Amino acid sequence: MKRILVLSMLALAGLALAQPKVFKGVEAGRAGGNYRVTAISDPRTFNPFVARETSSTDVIGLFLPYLTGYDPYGLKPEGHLAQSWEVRNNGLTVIFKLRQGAKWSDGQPIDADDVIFSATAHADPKVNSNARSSFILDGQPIKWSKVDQYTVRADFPKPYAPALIQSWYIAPEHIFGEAYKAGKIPELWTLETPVNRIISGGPFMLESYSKGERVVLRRNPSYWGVDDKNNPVAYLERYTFTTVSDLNAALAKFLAGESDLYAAANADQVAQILERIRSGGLKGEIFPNADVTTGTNFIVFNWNHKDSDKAKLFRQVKFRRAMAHLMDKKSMIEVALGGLGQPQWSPISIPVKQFFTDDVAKYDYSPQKAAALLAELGFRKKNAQGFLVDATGKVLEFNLVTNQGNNIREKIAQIFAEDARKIGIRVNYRPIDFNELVRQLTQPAADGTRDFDAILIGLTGGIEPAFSRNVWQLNGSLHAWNLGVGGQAPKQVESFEVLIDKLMTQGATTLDPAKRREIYVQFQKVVAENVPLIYTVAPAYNPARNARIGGLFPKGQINSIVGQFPYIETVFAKE
Amino acid sequence: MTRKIEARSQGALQSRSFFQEAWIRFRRHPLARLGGGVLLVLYLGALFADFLAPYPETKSFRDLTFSPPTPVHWRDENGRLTRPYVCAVERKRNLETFKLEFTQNCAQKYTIYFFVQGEPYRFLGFIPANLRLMGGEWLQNEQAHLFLWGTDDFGRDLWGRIWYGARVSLTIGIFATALALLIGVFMGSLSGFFAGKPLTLSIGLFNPAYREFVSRNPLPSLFKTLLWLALWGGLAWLVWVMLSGFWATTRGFEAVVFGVLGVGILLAIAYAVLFPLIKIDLDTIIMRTTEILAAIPDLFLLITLSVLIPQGIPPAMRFYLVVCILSFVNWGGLARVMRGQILQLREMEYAQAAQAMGASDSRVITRHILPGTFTFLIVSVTLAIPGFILAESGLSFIGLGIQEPASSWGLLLSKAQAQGITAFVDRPWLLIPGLFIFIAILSFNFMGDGLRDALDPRAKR
Amino acid sequence: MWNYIARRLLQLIPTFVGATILAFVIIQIAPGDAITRFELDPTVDREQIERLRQQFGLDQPIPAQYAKWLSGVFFHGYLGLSLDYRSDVWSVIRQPILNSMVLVGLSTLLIYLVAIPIGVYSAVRKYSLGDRALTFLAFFGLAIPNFFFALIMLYFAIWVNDHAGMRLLPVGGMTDQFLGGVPRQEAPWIARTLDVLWHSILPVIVVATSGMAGLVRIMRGQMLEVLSQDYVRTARAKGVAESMVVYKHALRNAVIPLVAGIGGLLPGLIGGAGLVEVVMAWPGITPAFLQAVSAIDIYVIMGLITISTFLLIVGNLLSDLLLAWVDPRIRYN
Amino acid sequence: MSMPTPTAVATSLVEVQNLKKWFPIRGGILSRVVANVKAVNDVSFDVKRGEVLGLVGESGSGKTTVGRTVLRLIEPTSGTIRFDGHDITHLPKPQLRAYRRKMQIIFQDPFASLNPRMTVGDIIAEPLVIHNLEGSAQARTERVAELLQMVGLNPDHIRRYPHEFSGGQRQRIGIARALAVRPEFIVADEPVSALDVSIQAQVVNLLQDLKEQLGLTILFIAHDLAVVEYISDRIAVMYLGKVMELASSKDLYRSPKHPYTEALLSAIPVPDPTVKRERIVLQGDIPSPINPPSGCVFRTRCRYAIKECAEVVPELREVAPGHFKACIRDDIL
Repeated sequence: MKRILVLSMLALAGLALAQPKVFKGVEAGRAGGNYRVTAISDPRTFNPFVARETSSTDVIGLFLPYLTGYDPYGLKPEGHLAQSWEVRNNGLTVIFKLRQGAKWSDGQPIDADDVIFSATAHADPKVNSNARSSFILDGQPIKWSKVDQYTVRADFPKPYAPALIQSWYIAPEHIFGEAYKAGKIPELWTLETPVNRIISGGPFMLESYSKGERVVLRRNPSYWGVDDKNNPVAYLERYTFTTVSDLNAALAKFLAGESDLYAAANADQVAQILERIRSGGLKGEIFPNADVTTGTNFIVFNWNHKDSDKAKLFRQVKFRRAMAHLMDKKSMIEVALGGLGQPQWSPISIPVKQFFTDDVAKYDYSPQKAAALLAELGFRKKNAQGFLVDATGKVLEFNLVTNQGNNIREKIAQIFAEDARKIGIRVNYRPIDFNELVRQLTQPAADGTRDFDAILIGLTGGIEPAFSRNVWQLNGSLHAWNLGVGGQAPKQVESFEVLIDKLMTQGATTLDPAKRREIYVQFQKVVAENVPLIYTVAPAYNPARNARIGGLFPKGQINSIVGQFPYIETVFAKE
Repeated sequence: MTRKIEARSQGALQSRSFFQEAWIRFRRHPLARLGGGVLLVLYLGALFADFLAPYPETKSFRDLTFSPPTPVHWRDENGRLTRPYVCAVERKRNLETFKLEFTQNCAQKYTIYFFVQGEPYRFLGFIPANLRLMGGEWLQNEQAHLFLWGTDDFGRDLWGRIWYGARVSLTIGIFATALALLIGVFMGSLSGFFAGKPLTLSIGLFNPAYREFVSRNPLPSLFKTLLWLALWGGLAWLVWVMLSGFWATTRGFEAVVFGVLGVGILLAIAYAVLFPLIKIDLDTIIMRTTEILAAIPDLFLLITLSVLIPQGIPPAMRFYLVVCILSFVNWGGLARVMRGQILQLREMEYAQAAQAMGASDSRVITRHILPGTFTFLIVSVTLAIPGFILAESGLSFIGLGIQEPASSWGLLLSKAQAQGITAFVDRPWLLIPGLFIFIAILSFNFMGDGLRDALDPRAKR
Repeated sequence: MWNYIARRLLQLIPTFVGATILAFVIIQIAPGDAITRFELDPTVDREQIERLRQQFGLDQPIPAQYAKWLSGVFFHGYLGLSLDYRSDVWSVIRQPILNSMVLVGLSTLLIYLVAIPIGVYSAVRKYSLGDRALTFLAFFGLAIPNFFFALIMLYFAIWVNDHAGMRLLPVGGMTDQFLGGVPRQEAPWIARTLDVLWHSILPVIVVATSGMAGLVRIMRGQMLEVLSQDYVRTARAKGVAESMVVYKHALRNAVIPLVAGIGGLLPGLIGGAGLVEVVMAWPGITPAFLQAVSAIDIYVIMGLITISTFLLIVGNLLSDLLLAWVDPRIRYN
Repeated sequence: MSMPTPTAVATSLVEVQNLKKWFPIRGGILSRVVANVKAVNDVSFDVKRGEVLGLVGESGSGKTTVGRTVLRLIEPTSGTIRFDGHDITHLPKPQLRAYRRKMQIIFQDPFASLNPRMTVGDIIAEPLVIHNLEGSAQARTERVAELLQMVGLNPDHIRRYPHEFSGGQRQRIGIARALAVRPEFIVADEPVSALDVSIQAQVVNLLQDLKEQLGLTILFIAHDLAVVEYISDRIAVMYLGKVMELASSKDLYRSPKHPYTEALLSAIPVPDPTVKRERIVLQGDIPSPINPPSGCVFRTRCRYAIKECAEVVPELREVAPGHFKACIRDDIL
């Protein structure tokens, strides 16, 4: 009896202290209903320390909290589990205030212990979490410490601009703590774990999982979020991922009204969805060309080529500009992207409005200009087969590879090779195995040389340019065109690379948004000027939705970074 | 007088061999005849693909992707019959519906001429030629286009590519079958013929037989000795690497058991080098190998092996590698059946008769045993080929088979696959390669069925 | 007989070791390993990749990796660790194997139910119009690539649903999330079973069609052979009614090899329904295998091959035992 | 007589000493040799130059195995085979070839022993081709024609296939093939038992004529005594892998010394009605050659069997000049 009293008193205290996060929806929603999406593959695990791929993190993100994220309306940092934060010490220290009253679904409070524990585990090399890079800044660790039950403090070795949008998942210490000490973290929360044993601190909790078929999550009643009218969120009763590995089948499911949101990959799919909507087979909407996706595709030439002639040629900016002039981006959009997309010129993805600039050097499709540039490099004559040769009679020739199975890249590469051949460059295009491509790209021989000529590859872009330092800094492991050995800077470095390196460091450590934009604009200009990576085209983002879902952005607000809705918490089913 | 009559009657009763009779029975089989006829047409088409196709295999028109078949007009505006002609076609994407729209502009008529000079090619790979079935100047100048069966996602003429692709699809089955057969028949023959007759693998150096072996023929014997020493040495090395690696990561009971096992194996190898005369039955080895191959489901093996194909190789090489993989996966079954047949035939008295005559093993195999398996082989070949065609199309479907810009029916069909429902609704011509696969396989099956009936040894003579 | 069974099971060992070594070697020859793909992730650094390799034992020499795996199988019945799912292989492959077995089992049933009568009819009415038509139909299934057929069926389902204005046929998948408004896991088992059966209609038709032809031809051939045997002729000569001849004398003997072949279906079960599963989104073995291959999830591949080897041997054994049981002429040796 | 003596070398073309052929039976879990089929178990005899030795026994007595082992078509388990004084038991294949020319075989089944895919001409010419005789194709054709004529066939039939001939004609083709290389020694392995009775005599007559004409030495194998009586000079009777009795044809028929021979002879119908013979019916079945009876192998069916028969293995000993028997009882017959 006494215990119950104590418990209820505690509950009251909790209520009094509760500081729920307000999720501002697009429109007023109603509770209940099921939200269904298709996923191309199953989650691999429910363990946040083990998860590496989006198929897992997409699910984990629905039931585990994180400190801060970005605000979907302004793309600025906003608090999630952290109610507020304070930057001190010229940006070297951030103090986070946690929401009091936030609870795990098993009733335990979510507090500083969980945050500190999660930070420790993520940063531990033995745990090998995918989020570990969020805890290391240029080789030095970020220190996390507990101030009190609801306050934590992070000390940075240097100021770090994106510090507030690194959303790593906070896991319950009372579940993982013991296992961490025993070194047994990977054994927890696997796909085999009964779903009711996996507790939630996010808007949803796992309800069922059947391998190869679906993951179903159910609303977490003890979630710490409310809408702007103080109603508890999430509105949705259920969130269902259906695994459909075939892309056509996924489209078919959307057309049949069996999944709620879909992003059409090309104009044909747009046409199909449009036709189905018009014929009344599907109640829904589609917004063709609403935005551009963040992914990039580019050609990279090998500056560390075994053949020093080739290395020298590839280091010539005129050569790379000539190649840029050979990009028939219109054809690429039509043929490779299926009609919808935009040419890309700079390293920052087009939708990242706060940093992207269109005001960079552009190279229009012009075989004549390309030929002229090549002539300046000494390729003036053609041999009997019609290929360009230099003064010594050496044919201008290189191999171009891309990873086999990627339809878009294969087509882009074919178009490029076709056009290059037209002006007399012998481009031997071949698709190769992805792993083999990665090996060629990232594993130089002991003397620092690599053996590919040119690779067409892409990187998933993101909202934060600082996250791509691995690519742009001199000692980065993905400094793909001019790669150093063993984490060192390459031996022979061009001056513009040093400039980029400097800009990237500045960009990451500058906290003032306006100054950051300035830095990254300059960065984009330098890259476009020197074209170390020759960008191609970016596919359009063509979101489609079933009309039964509410709480989605109207057309103008849709962007490919945030997606079709601001928060999953405020999405609802209309019927 | 009588003698003369007899002679003539013999001429009339020209004796017919088994195969001649089988041929007669085959010709009476209507479906088999149909199948054979269709295949003949397809193979001729593949052979004369350059002639049939108006464009070269890899020629693409990037602004004309997914063109529907070019309408060929037979009548002029007044409805009078005229020479067939086409009009220029323009492709545009409707930004309302996002569908592709093609409009004909018949201001100028482009007459189709037959047997014209077109883009040069090399017939059979070496004879320079430029004769094409259809075309005209306008076609070479690209004023108008002639896509009889539309274009694919790269704006390539599908009609032509189907015939070019036929070269791959129709020969891959034959090559793969031939290779599988070669391996299967060879292995099956070895297996069947040597079943129960073990061959010496190695002789222990201290075995009395070894001295005799060396003295008989010193040089080759020493060479053989080195060979089997290398074999045992390699095996020992492998066991050692396994063992040491295992010890590096494991402790306790397992490590002990593995240690005992490993040392035991090493000792056994040492013993094998020194003392015993080891004989192996080729039959057992080969049959175990086929069993191992059979243990792995075909599709699994096919997929795993396809990953091995180095991708940076020219399409022609890739074709042969695909052939190799297909046959590697399938020789086991053929070898098993061959072995059974040979075991049966080996016991036939005529095979023994040949042996008694002093015929060598190879002569007995090639003259007496293998011909006995011909009927079986012919039938299994015609029935295996469609299997290989299907397998290739499956591989191409998941992107592990033939690759662009080369073509094969499977690859062409995978374009329809990639298009999803659009292929059915808006671009049905992309399904034509599927039709070709279907027809070819059906024809092979009809032919195989007819052959089986015709070659049935129980058929009435 | 027990002796015979024991010997056959012992034969499992070399085949098993051989098949797994073969698979292991092939996978190892392919470029890269399960970790390679992380090298293109800008957020993953070099040390992390090395640590992952260590964690999964990928830095060991290949024979040692194999030995380690083998000892796991023998000593603990542990099929290894899935490098992709980071959990044990059996838990990764169990469900796909079961799902494929449902599909293949149902298809096999359908094949037998349809092929035997067709084969008998074709043999009894050899070269009749019906025989020709049925032969043609059987070949139809053989000639159409099954992944293509599956796609056609998928669109057929959409078309039917559109025209009926309701969900008459499922568009891919194996189960529905809700059964009569109740979440699947709370629905009674009978409803769940029916749901799976309903989803299996189209894939079963596709798989069965492609497997039908072979069996029809075998059945027809067997029947023709039996019908030409002396004892059938004797029965006819005695004046036994034709239907009795066909069903009592001929059919019984003609199905013997088919009955015996049932054991041989077991390994077919693990082979799964191939690409049909991929197209129809049936969560079976083939998608799991393709995924494992593309992720170079070596032990999942090995696990699937282990189980398939085991089933192959057990299936063959079963075939032989069945054959000895149905055919008194055969004895064990 | 079975012992080799210098004189025997001169007169014996083929000598067989202590010949054994055991076929192993494998079984058990590890497929070890668990038993042996003792098809031929210590047999000795010789065939004199120009002689026809009849080898008689029930089916399963090992007579065919003897015939084939003598020709090294089957490798003997132990024992010696001499041809023309030379030990050919372990001769390697290349050396054996030279002897193959001198020894030929005529098979029992005229249907199975001719390759159905070769013309008669090719079949008969094959030994010539193998041994590179007669040089040109022309000469070979002539020789084939000659051979055909020799065995009483129309030389015009040279291009026909075996299936176009009757059984008797085919056996003639088989004989022609055996004769093609002008052998000295022929094993006739039940050459007439597959033929109609009316044809049998023709073929036996032909062999008789050829033997005289060409001076052949023949080992004539048959399963009943009636056939060999006429053609053989001497006869050996086999039972369960052993020789029971060996004597000249006349002696054997007139006064068989072994109970088994007596029983076999009693089964032959005698055309002379005045001669009365007791018909002896052998009791029981022929025992298994895997586990033959101890002592005298025939004792289980012998009406004269005594206790000692089970203990002593009877030697083949000379009981009258040139008349050998393997029976310990001298008091009977």
